Amino acid sequence: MQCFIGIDLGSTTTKAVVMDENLQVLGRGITNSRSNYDTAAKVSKQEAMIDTRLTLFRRALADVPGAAGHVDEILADLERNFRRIQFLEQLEDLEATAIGNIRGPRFEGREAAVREVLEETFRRLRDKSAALFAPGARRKSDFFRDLAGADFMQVGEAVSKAAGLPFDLILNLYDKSIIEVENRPPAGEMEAKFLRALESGTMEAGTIAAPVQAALAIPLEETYVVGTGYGRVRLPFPKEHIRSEILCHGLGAHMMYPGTRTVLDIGGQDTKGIQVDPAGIVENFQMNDRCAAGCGRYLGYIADEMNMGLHELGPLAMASTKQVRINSTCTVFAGAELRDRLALGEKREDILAGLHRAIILRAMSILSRAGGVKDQFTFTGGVAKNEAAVRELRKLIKENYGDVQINIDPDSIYTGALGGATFAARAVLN
Amino acid sequence: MTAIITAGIDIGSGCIKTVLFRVDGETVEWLDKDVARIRNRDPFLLTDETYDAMLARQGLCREDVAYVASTGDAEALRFATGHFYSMTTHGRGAVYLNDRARSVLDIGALNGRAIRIDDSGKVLGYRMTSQCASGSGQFLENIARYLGIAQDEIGQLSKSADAPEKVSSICAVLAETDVINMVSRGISAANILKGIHVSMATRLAKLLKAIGATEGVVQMTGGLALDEGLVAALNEALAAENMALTAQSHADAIHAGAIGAALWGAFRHQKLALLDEMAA
Amino acid sequence: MSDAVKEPSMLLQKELIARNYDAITSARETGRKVSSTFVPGNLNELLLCFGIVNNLPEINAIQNGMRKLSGDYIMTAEKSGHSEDVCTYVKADIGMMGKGNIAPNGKPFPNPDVLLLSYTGCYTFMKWFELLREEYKCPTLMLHVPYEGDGQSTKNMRDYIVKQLKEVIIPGLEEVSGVKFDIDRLREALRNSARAEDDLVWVLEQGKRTPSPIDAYFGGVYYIGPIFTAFRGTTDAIDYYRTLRAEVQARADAGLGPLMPDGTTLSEQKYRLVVEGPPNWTHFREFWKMFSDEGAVVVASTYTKVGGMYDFGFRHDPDNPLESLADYCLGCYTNRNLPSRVEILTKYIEEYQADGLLTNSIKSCNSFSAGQLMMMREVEKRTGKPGAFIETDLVDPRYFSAANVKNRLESYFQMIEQKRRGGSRAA
Amino acid sequence: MPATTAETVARCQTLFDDLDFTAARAWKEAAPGRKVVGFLPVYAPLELIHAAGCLPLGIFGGGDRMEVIHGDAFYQSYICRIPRSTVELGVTGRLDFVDGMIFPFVCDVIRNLSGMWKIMFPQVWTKFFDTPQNFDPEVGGAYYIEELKELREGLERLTGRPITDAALRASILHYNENRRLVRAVYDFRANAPWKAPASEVYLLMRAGLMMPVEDHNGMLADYLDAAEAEDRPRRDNVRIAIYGSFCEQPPLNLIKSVEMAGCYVVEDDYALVNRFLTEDVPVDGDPIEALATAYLTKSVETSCKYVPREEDKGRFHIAQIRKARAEGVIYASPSFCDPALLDRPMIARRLTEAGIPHISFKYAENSGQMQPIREQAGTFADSIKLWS
Ligand SMILES: Nc1ncnc2c1ncn2[C@@H]1O[C@H](COP(=O)(O)OP(=O)(O)O)[C@@H](O)[C@H]1O
Ligand SMILES: Nc1ncnc2c1ncn2[C@@H]1O[C@H](COP(=O)(O)OP(=O)(O)O)[C@@H](O)[C@H]1O
Ligand code: SF4
Ligand code: SF4
Ligand code: SF4
Repeated sequence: MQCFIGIDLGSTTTKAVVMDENLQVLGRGITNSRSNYDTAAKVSKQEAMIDTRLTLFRRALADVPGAAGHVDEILADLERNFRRIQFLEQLEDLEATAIGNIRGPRFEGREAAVREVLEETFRRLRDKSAALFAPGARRKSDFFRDLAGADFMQVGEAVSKAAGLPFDLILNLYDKSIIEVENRPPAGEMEAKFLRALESGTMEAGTIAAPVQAALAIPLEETYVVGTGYGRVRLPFPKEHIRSEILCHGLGAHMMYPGTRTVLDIGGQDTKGIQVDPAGIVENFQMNDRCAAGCGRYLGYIADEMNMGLHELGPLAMASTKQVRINSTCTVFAGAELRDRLALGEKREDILAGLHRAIILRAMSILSRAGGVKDQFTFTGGVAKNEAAVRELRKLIKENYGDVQINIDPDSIYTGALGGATFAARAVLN
Repeated sequence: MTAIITAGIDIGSGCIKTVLFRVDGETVEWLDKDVARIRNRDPFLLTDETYDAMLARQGLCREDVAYVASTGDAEALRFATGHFYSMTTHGRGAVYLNDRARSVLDIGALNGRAIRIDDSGKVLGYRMTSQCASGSGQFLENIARYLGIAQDEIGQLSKSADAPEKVSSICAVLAETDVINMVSRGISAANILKGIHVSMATRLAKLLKAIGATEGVVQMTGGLALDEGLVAALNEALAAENMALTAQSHADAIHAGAIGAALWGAFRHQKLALLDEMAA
Repeated sequence: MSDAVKEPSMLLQKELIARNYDAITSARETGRKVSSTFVPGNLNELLLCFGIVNNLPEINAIQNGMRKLSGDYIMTAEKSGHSEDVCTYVKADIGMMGKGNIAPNGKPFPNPDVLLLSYTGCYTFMKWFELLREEYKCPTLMLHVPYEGDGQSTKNMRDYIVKQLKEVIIPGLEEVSGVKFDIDRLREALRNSARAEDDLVWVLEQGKRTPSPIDAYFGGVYYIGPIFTAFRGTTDAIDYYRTLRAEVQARADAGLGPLMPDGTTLSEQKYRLVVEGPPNWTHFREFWKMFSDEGAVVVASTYTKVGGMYDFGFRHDPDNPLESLADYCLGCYTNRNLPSRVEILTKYIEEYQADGLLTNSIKSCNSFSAGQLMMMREVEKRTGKPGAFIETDLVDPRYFSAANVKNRLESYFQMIEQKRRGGSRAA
Repeated sequence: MPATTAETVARCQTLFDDLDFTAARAWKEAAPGRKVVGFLPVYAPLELIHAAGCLPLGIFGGGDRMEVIHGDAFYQSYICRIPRSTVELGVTGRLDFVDGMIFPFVCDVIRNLSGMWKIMFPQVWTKFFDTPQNFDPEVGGAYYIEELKELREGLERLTGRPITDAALRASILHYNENRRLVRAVYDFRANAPWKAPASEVYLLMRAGLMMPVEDHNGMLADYLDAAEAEDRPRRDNVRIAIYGSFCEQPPLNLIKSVEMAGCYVVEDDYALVNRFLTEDVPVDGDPIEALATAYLTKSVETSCKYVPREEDKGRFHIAQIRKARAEGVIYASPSFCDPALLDRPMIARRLTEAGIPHISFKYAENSGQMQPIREQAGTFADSIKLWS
């Protein structure tokens, strides 16, 4: 079947959306935009293709009488198992890479001890992975780096302490190896992995094997790919396949909510305010200037500083009862500001609430610069996943622009890629 | 005059440095030192811990210390006798570490300072890096971790660079993206690190020029003084600018602030004792 | 710009500039006196009357920007205690002094004999010459030109300027030069000015044609060279503008666009823009190319009005010499209040049938930049045409982020394009 | 019973914190037909506004308590804070009771703001007020007298009432008294800085820009009496002067931080309008001419005024420093403030020549991090204490 693909090469994450000729979204994929953009584009596309298969399975299962009422469960099961297989594969890769990196004067005479610590650490990580992918488990992140990394810190520190080795040594091996692993797109045919996932599923494989295999057999053709986003110039695409991220975000938001007139997108290092007309055409836009203050990365720094996952910041800030006033949203000094406040005896959640407000205040300024907020208003980008940011935004929009319908899609991070895919489809279909 | 014990405590944004001295007139004896990484802990609790551990090591108790001098972010340290500001203490510490030092570059986790001093450590002029800088220790640390390089490897690697790649952004966030771009273009870690060192060095040379340091020895203090790549890059930048300055480091450079505080503490203690005597 | 393709007017201009630099750097030998003065509200005709050579520090800064020297000069000035925040023209100038004060012809600039502080439209001028004065210890003549805060000049303002010309500037220049003021010489120069000004206005107005035979921004900065600097009031300027006019006429007749540095003509014009704000000099060609590659031509700009606005009818007037100098100073673009600037821009968009307003906001220049965001919005509101905003600096290479500027320009052009095509086929 | 210093300061703090200008609104409500005229830094002839029966209201930005949302939409990041917070005050309706606005000449930012105000608030009488940079009474003086007359006519149109010379003279007398009291507070502080902390004096001065001058005069007198009578602990601080802060004001925390770090501020150029004229304005003769002459001959040196003779540059500062017996100077200026930052190297050179130690740093009205400020001020104090 024909697939139209949009790839949004962001500063922190790369997103891909696959669309069919009816402009229906088939699949979405996301990955870290680390180091190698080609890889990032490839991985996100692969992820979107995996998601596309799941959609096809869903369509296939719709006709299977035995699956009625269980489709969600079956698919969730399938996906979890698939992810775990993938995770374990990468973990294995990471372990082998890390062990391979034990060399040089730093490790002299300690090679065996270090190796033991690594092996023990990875053994425990493998054990923990079952829980990580158990039904209903809440994962800190969708990325291998974050998932493996968080546990590695905990487990690794304990294991090396017990072995009497400095943790810095082990941490360094991890840092060295993760980047290599990340830059290797997951190997192996995904069909095979799906089949294995199917086998380890809780559903009786017999009833669904045939439709799943049928869906797997549908050929997916990359009909047209459009690239956008911060890193788009680095994409190996011809110029006519590249669109400005402003246009893609505008169109993407229009596709999600056709009533959209104003779009706010907060990404990793930029914040955009966009006005679109009823057809999704951009009328006006503003971005932050050279300074990356108050963008998504800011939250990343804060999360690092607090030793928390990005997903956890919002909920903690929501627990605040007394917001602290924060004036500077300089990303670099975010940590310093945080420590300053902690030293003054302020509570973590109150400071966090203040930080979220500061980010949104900046976004409000950019919106104001772009010509204000009109009905309907759509909030996109990674930060739209953050409930504390959303809460502040709702408050401030109401105070400044009255009752405006605010749209936030759970898949808002894919808005740019969605716009790109739509452009791709239009390029061929029109 | 009897010998006294003084302590210097330097609370930074990255680490807490503690030193202990015995001062007897002109004779100064360095008893003990410690660096504790803060890593998300309460700096004041950590200070209590490390300070008490140090006293215990030396068989001392808090009452034995005549003057506890704090510096850095430690104005609120409860058990300090007095507080001196960082540039005052780094100037003094630099002279203690190297009596030929006539200017000081203190580069810590977040801020950089250039200080011009005389032979007694008296501050003659100074400059701080402005708020918005990608040249902080923290930034370097983040990049190194991203590249998978341990802190003590940075220096050697940077020195092995053959074609340093310049980092142009002034903003650390954007600079980080620059670096990611470089990796994707296949630039080696050595060249990236050196590039960062070069841009830091340019900025530091500018600071030195701004304080009017024109010749002699620049003593590097603070955590980044331990980064030999930066020291090398700085010396190259100074040469390129035709500045007759030589940057030198010291194995105890990270302690300079704490040392300076302990020594000024002793000075102040004696002065106060003198005043008391006169009053009596 | 050595490798660029040149037309006769360009060669002529090049020669004029070279000649002026030679006159300046050889002033000690020829015994001529040298003044420093600013472009907006400069009193070139008056200086001509006293035989004083005119050296314009802003122009030097531009030259140094284009020749990639300014970055180093700015750093030098910052090292000597100047703030990162202030106007980079000043720092490029002061840094140049710190580095031997070498003119573009390779010879050292002589110290000025007089600083003629024509204080028009920019606060920074005052400090700039206070700073130079410390260095040169030479007479400094302040001509305070009040700002048209209410949108027009008043009799009081004009009287004040004329009085300053009579009591401060003319006696001061007499003293410096040892030449007695001769009002007839001034009248003659003003007559020359007016003739060149007529041709300049004609050229700038060709931007109304489709395709436009000129680029009123990137090309425009060359067109205004002679009239804004040391040549207004000379017959050289008359010749230059006559030549220029003929060239533009020829292109217009042939239906051609402006000549690009690479020798091509930009005749495929997809977007017509009005530009507000000065250009960036350190990446001038690269910046220009970002427009021309997309088929964008600038049909009118305000930067070409900083050294005097002529297209709304003002001409230097030999019959009212001092009064007309006063009116000239008062009328420079940055001496006009924001409502007037909005009106001018609106008019340009309409009369030059532009697709929109592009603001190049300059970090250095509060005079231009403070308020540009509001101006843009106001112009959008009045014309219904979209605006775009980019940020660069004049001569500080650190503030030119090519990726950033390109991103915004591309998005802007694609937006205009998409709008044109309408909703049905928005790709 | 007269107010204690704490009471006076608390009252000032309330006025200072109130971004809705409740007190000024109340003043306007109190009698029909009253008008409020706002003015920005640095100098405006408040006597004329007062003589017109209007309340001159100092609009000195939003400080660090205001959340600026729309203001940023009007200004790029490389422009100082005061215009954006002023615009924010405007667009959020906090100045909706202000009938006229005077934008004095300071720099191009405030100059351009006057035009923005005309477009954004067409119903407000908006005046850009240009002071001469030529100080010859025949040239600059003649021009200035006409400008003052224009301002007077503008105010007359605003209120619909003429401003008589008698009224103007009466106003000048009030402001002469105000200037005398302000000088007395400054002198008092220079003598006993521990009894009049810089943050208190600052609040006292800022409050004066938000109330009728008669009230302020009473307040100043009360404060002086109370401060004199109160005993406060004296610390081993050094005496410093602060310059460079004539327009955008630093956050109060900055002033406190400087003091905490071991400096007594004995001289400054905060909220300079009430000390802009250094002597009494005579009330015999033509009052407009008297105001003009005072500006030409008896006003402070500050960055928005041209200094005609090179050798006079910084002379005013040195004299003030000597008079206040300051041991050093902190040149603290707003980020992106061209007037202050371009002046800085020149003033610094003069201070060096005079052997006065000095340091400089930048701030913004909403600066939050005081650590670098404390460190610099503290090191400066250390160095004066240990080695001077
Ligand atoms: N689950 C989440 N919860 C909160 N914030 C998130 C989450 N996922 C991403 N983010 C934020 O979104 C940012 C990335 O947004 P994105 O739109 O992908 O940016 P870009 O396109 O520049 O890479 C991150 O820096 C992070 O702050
Ligand atoms: N061996 C080392 N090589 C390079 N950098 C180091 C080394 N040790 C510490 N650092 C750096 O020094 C910084 C801490 O320096 P310090 O002067 O203590 O700063 P602060 O006073 O701000 O805490 C940290 O950012 C760390 O990255
Ligand atoms: S370092 Fe901070 S203030 Fe500077 S540009 Fe980056 S985010 Fe902005
Ligand atoms: S501020 Fe603007 S007008 Fe003034 S000197 Fe600088 S660039 Fe020129
Ligand atoms: S703070 Fe400085 S730059 Fe800003 S408006 Fe005031 S004088 Fe002008």
